Amino acid sequence: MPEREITYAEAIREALREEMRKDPSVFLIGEDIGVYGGAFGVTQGLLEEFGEERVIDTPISEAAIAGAAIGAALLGMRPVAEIMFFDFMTLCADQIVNQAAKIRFMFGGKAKVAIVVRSPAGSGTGAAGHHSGSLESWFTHVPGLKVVAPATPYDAKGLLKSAIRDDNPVIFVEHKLLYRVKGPVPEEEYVIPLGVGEVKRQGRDLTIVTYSLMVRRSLEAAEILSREGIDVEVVDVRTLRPLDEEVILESVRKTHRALVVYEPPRFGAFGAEIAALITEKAFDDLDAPVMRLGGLEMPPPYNPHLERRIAPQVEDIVAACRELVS
Amino acid sequence: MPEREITYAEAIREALREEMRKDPSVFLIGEDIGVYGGAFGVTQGLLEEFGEERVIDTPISEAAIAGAAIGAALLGMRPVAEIMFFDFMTLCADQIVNQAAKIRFMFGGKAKVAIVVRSPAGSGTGAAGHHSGSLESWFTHVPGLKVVAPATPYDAKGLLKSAIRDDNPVIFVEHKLLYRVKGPVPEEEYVIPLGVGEVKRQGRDLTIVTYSLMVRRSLEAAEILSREGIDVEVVDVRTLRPLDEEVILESVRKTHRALVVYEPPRFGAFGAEIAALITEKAFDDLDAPVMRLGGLEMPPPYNPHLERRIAPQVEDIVAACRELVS
Amino acid sequence: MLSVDEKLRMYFTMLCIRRFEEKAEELYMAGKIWGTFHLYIGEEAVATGACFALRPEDYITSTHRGHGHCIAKGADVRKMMAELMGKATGYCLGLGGSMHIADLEGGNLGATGIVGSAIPIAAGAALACKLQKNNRVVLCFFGDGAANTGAFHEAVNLAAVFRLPVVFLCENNLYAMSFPVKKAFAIPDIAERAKGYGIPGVTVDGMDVLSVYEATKEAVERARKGEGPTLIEARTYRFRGHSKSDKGVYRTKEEVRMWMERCPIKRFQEHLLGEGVPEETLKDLEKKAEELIEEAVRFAEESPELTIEEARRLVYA
Amino acid sequence: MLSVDEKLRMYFTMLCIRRFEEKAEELYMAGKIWGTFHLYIGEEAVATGACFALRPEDYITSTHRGHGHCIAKGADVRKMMAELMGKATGYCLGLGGSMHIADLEGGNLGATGIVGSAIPIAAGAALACKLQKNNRVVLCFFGDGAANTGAFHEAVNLAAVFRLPVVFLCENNLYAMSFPVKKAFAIPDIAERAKGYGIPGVTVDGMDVLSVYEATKEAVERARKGEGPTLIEARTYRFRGHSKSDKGVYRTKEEVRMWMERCPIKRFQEHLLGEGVPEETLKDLEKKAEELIEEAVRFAEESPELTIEEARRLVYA
Ligand SMILES: Cc1ncc(C[n+]2csc(CCOP(=O)(O)OP(=O)(O)O)c2C)c(N)n1
Ligand SMILES: Cc1ncc(C[n+]2csc(CCOP(=O)(O)OP(=O)(O)O)c2C)c(N)n1
Ligand SMILES: [Mg+2]
Ligand SMILES: [Mg+2]
Repeated sequence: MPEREITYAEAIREALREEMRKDPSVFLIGEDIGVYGGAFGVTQGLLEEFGEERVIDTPISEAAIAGAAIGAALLGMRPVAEIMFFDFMTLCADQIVNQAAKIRFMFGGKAKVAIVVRSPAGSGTGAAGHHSGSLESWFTHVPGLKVVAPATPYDAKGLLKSAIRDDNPVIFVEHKLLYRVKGPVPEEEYVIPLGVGEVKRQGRDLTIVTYSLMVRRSLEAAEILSREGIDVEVVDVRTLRPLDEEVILESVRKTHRALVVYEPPRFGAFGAEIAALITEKAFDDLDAPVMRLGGLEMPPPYNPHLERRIAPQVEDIVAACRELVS
Repeated sequence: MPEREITYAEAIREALREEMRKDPSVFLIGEDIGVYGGAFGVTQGLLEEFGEERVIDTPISEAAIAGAAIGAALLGMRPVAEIMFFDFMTLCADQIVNQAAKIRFMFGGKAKVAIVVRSPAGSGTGAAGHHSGSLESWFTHVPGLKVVAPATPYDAKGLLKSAIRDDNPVIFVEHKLLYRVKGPVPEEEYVIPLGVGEVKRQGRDLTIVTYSLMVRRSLEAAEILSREGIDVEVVDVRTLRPLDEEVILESVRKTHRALVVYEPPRFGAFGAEIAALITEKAFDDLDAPVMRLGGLEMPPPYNPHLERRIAPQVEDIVAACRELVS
Repeated sequence: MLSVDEKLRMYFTMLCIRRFEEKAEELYMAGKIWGTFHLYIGEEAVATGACFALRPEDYITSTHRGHGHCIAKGADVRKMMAELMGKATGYCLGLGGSMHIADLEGGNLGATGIVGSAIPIAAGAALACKLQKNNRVVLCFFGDGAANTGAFHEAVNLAAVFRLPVVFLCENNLYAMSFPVKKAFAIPDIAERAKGYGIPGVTVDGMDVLSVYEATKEAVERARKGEGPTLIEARTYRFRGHSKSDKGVYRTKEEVRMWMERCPIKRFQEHLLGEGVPEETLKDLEKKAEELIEEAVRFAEESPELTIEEARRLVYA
Repeated sequence: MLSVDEKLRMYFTMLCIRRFEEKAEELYMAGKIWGTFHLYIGEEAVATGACFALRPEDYITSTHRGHGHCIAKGADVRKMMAELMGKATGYCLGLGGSMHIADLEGGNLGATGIVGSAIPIAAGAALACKLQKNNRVVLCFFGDGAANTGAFHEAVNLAAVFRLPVVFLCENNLYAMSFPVKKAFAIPDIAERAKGYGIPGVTVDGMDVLSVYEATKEAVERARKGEGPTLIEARTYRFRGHSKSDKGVYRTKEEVRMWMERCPIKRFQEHLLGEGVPEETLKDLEKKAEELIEEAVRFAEESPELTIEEARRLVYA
C-alpha cells in the first residue's frame, strides 16, 4: 500500500485532533480558529468535533490569549494557542518571555506551564511588512522555552504531538509556504521527540544546516548540485531550542564544510548560533569557515519581485554551496 | 586641570539636557521620569528645567509610550522614551519592531521615526526574574533599528547625543550596574558617532569583544591577566547595530584569538553574531576557535549568590582568557 | 451646514472609493494584484463623513481596511493603485502595498497591518500637535476588533488624561474577521467604553454620511478647542468578505442582503435627489469617478518597479 | 454574617501582614534582605477582606506588592520569610524573591513583577475552572496603575465575554509609583471602567476590612454561579514608599498622615472592641502574630541556600 500523503496543514490538524481526543486537558484558543477554521484553515473542522468549549475563538487580544493559556496551564490544562501571524508574537512577548518561560523557575520549579503557541512565520505570500516576519530567533534566546520549526508534514505532526505533551512552553513555528505542501504521513500514531534533528539527505561534500521552509529549498538545491557532482548533506535541526548539537557536528565532521541557511534577516539571527557552535566544537574539522546564507536586511517588501529576494531561494542556496566548495 | 568625572547616569542626563536645550523637538516620555526622576534617578531635575510639556510622565502603558513616541516622531518630533526596565520592552515590542523599525521602509522611505528608546538592562541588583533581563540581542536582529550599549560615562553621553540626532529609531541599552560608575567626561560638547567601536585596551595575545558592563569587567580581567603576562586587547563595539566590523577584525587579525563576552544567556544571543562574523571574515587569522562567554541558561534568580553566577564575572573572564591562550 | 457643492464632493468621494475597490477586486481576480486586501465596500460613508469634518492640514491614521480612509483624506488614486500593483510610483514605492498605504504630505499617517497598533501612534501624533501648538487634529480610524486590543486601551486613556486633540473613530462593521461584535463585547454599544476614560462617546449610523460628518465635526471641534478626545462608534457593514481568503461562513446571506439594502451610496444619492440635485449631475459624477479609476489603472500599469538596491537604501534614513 | 471568631481570624491575619512587613523592613535595613520590595503596610484590609470571601480551594493572583495577598490566602510566613531571604526553604526556593512568591498548593498562583501581567493569567485560570467545572473562583489583585495596562483591558474583556468565574480587585492606593490616580485616569472611580466591559463595578472603602469582605463575597458568589466577573475598586493607601528606592517627593506629609489615621487595623480593632471583644484577646493576638513572625525569621535564617546546579535543573520540567 502506498504511503498516505497529506499536507502540512492537515498534519498539524491531525496532531491537534488526536491529542484532543486523547487528553481532555488539551484545548485550542486563538482568533478565528472556530467557524473560520483559522486564517490558513489549519483548525478547520475542529470546532464541529470538539465544540466551543475546546476550540475557543477570542477577541483580538494576543496578550490575553497567551496569558489565558498560561493561567489555564497553571491549573493543569494543556492549551494550544494560535497566534495568527508570527509578527503578532510581539504583542504577547511579555506573556511568553516573562511569564510562560520564567514562571516555573521563578516559582522554584513548582509550576508547570505546558502550553504550545503555534504561529505561522515567513514571507512569500505578498502580505508585506506586518504579516511576513520570521522572529523565531528571538525565542531561541529565552531559557525556559522550547522552539520547534518543522519542515515536513511528517515532522509537523510528530513534533506537535510531542510539543503538546511536553510540560514546558513550546513555540511551534509553522511556515505559510509549507501549509499546502504534501508529504507522507502514516495512519498509525507516532511522535517525534523534541530536540532531535534529522539528516534529511546524505552527502559528502558539504553540510547544510537549516530548518522549516529552507529545508525544502535546500533539498531542491542539493538535487541541482548533485547533477554537478556536488554531494550535499542536509541537516534539518527541527527543534531550535534545545538544539541537537550532535546531528550537526557529526555531519560537519564528515563533510568538513558547513552552510547555515535561514530565512530571517541574516544579522543577529539564530543561524549565527549554529555557525558559532560549529566553529567552537568542530574547528579543526573545518576546511573553510562556516558560511551563512540568511535573509536580506530589510522589512518584507510588498512588491513580489522584491519580496522574493529577501529570503534565500533555491538558486541562492545553489550559489552559496558552489562558493563554499570552491 | 584634572578631567571632570561624573557618573554614567549623570552623563546620560547631561546628554538629555543638552539636546533638549538645543532642539525644542526633543522631549522625554516615560513612567515616573518627572518628579520621581526615573527609577534610577537618571532624569532627576529635568522636569524642573523643562516643565511638564517636555518631561512627560505617563500611566503604566508601555505600548502607548512607544506608540506615542512614534506618532510624535512622524510629525517631526524627536522623542526620547524611557522604558523603566528592559524586561518591559516585551510590552512595546510590537510598536518598536513592527512600527518604529518598519514604518520608514513600508512607507517608501517617506517617513522618519527619529525616536530613542532608553532602557536599563542587566542583572545584579537582586530584582529577580522580571527586572534583570538583557534582551538587547532581540533588537539587533531587526532591520530598521539601531542598537547602542555604552560602557562608560563618556561613551554614554556622546552616543546618546548622536542617538537623539539620528533620524532612525535607536534602542539605547543602559546598564543598571553602570549608573553609579564614574568616569571622565569633558565639559565641552562632543558626540560619538553610532556604529563605531573602540579599542578600550591595547593587547597582543587575545581580543575580547564585548559591550556595556562586560567592558568594565573585561578591563579588570585584563589587568589581572597582564600580571600573568597575558596581554589582552579589549574591543568595545559600543553600537551593536550597525556593528563596526573593522575594529573587531583588525584586532583579531593582530591577536589571532578572540573571546566574545556578554551578559545575556549564552544561547542564541548577539554574541553568536560576533563570533560567526569573526570566523567568516578572519578564519585564516585565527589560531583557535572564537570562544564565547555568555550568561547561564536560566532566568535571573533572586538569591544573590545564584544571581552573581548567571552573568560573567571578572574571574570567569580571566579563566576564559587563560583557556583561550593555553 | 454643508452646501450642495460640498455634499456633491462627498458623494463623489464615496463613488471613488466604491469604484476603486471594485476595480481592485477585478484586478485581483485577473492576477494583477497579489497578496490580500480588505475592501471598504459598504463602509464608504464612514471615511467620507469623517474626513470631510477635517481641515486639509489635519491628520488621520488608518487600518488594514484603509483604501477608503486614504481616498477620503484626499489621496491621489493613481498613486494608490500603483501601490496596490507594487509599483515605484505608488505612495510607498510598492514596498507597503494595500495594508501600509501612507500619504504623509496629505496628512495620512498610514495604515497598519497590526490591528490596533495605529491607535497609540494617533495619540502620539496628537501629542505632537499639542506640543507644536499647530492647532491640528488627528482622526484615528480603527475597527470593532481593534477596540479589544491592549493598544486601544492604553492609547485612549493616554489621550484622555493628556486631553489630546484626537478623535477615535471606531468603524463597527459587526465583525472582526469572523468574530461577531456580539461575542467580542458584553456591551451593546462600543461607544460605552468612552465612560471608562472620561471622554464623550457617541454611536452614529455609519451608513449615513451626514450623521458621521456631524458627529465627527463636533468631536473635531472639541479636540481643536483643547477639550480632548471623543470616541465615535459608527455602525456599518462590509459588503465583501474580510479579505480575499474569506469563505463567508460566519454570516447569513439574509444579513448581508439586509445591510446591502442600506447601501450608503444609494442612500446619499436619494438624499441628494431629494435636495433637488438633478440626476444628471450624479450620473456625471459616476462617470467621472469611473474615468479617474481607469486612469489610475493605466498609470499604475505603465509604472516601473523598484529595484532591490533602491529598496535596500530605504531601510535607514 | 461573620462570627466573632471569623472576625478575630481576620484581625489576626491583618496583624500578621503588618508584622511581617515591619519585620521585612527591619531585615532590609539590617542588610539581611537585598534587592527591593513593596510593602503592603496600610493596605491590610484589602487582601484580608477579599481572601476571607474565598473558599480554601479558590485561587488568587498577586502583584509586586504581594506579601499581604499571600498571607491572607493562608501562606506559611516561614516559607515567605525564607523566600525574602533567598533560602531554599522559601516558597520559590529563593529563586523568586519578594516579587514572585507563589503558593500553588495554597491557591496563590503567584505574584508578578510586570505590572498588569497577572490579569490575563487570572482570566486563564478562571477559564480552566470553567472547563474543569470545579466550581472554583479566581480572585485577581492588581493596582490602580495596572488598570491602565493593555493586559488589563484584554483580560477583563475576555473574562467578561466568556463570563468567567473571576473577580478583578483593583487596589487603588492613589499612586502608581509616583504617578497619582488623578493624573492617570480622567474618571473619578476606576470601578467605572466596568461599564465598558458589561460587568458590575463597585467602589469600596479599602480601609474597612468588612466592606471589602462584603463586596468580594457578593462578587465571588456571582462568579461561582456562572454570572461572570465583577470589578471591585478598593480605595486604600500605602503608608510606606513605593519601594525601597522611593524618596517620597510626590505626596505631602499631610496626606500620608491623614491616611495613616485611617489605619485599617486600628479601625477594625475599634470595631471589635465595640462588639465586646475583650482588649486582652486582641493583645494576645498581637503577641501571637509577633511570635509567628519571629519564628519565621529564625526558620529563614537557619535555612540553607540552593546551589546553582540545583537551580539549573529547575529551568525545564
Ligand atoms: C494584532 C492583530 N491580530 C490579528 C490580526 C488578523 N486580523 C486582521 S484584520 C482582523 C479583523 C479586524 O477586525 P476590525 O478591527 O473589526 O476591522 P475590520 O476588518 O472589521 O474592518 C484580524 C483578526 C491582525 N492583523 N493583527
Ligand atoms: C509593566 C510595568 N511597568 C512598570 C513597572 C515599574 N513599576 C513597578 S510597580 C509600579 C507601580 C504600580 O502601580 P500600581 O499598579 O498602582 O500598584 P502599587 O504599586 O500602587 O501597589 C511601577 C510603575 C513594572 N513593574 N511593570
Ligand atoms: Mg470589524
Ligand atoms: Mg497604586
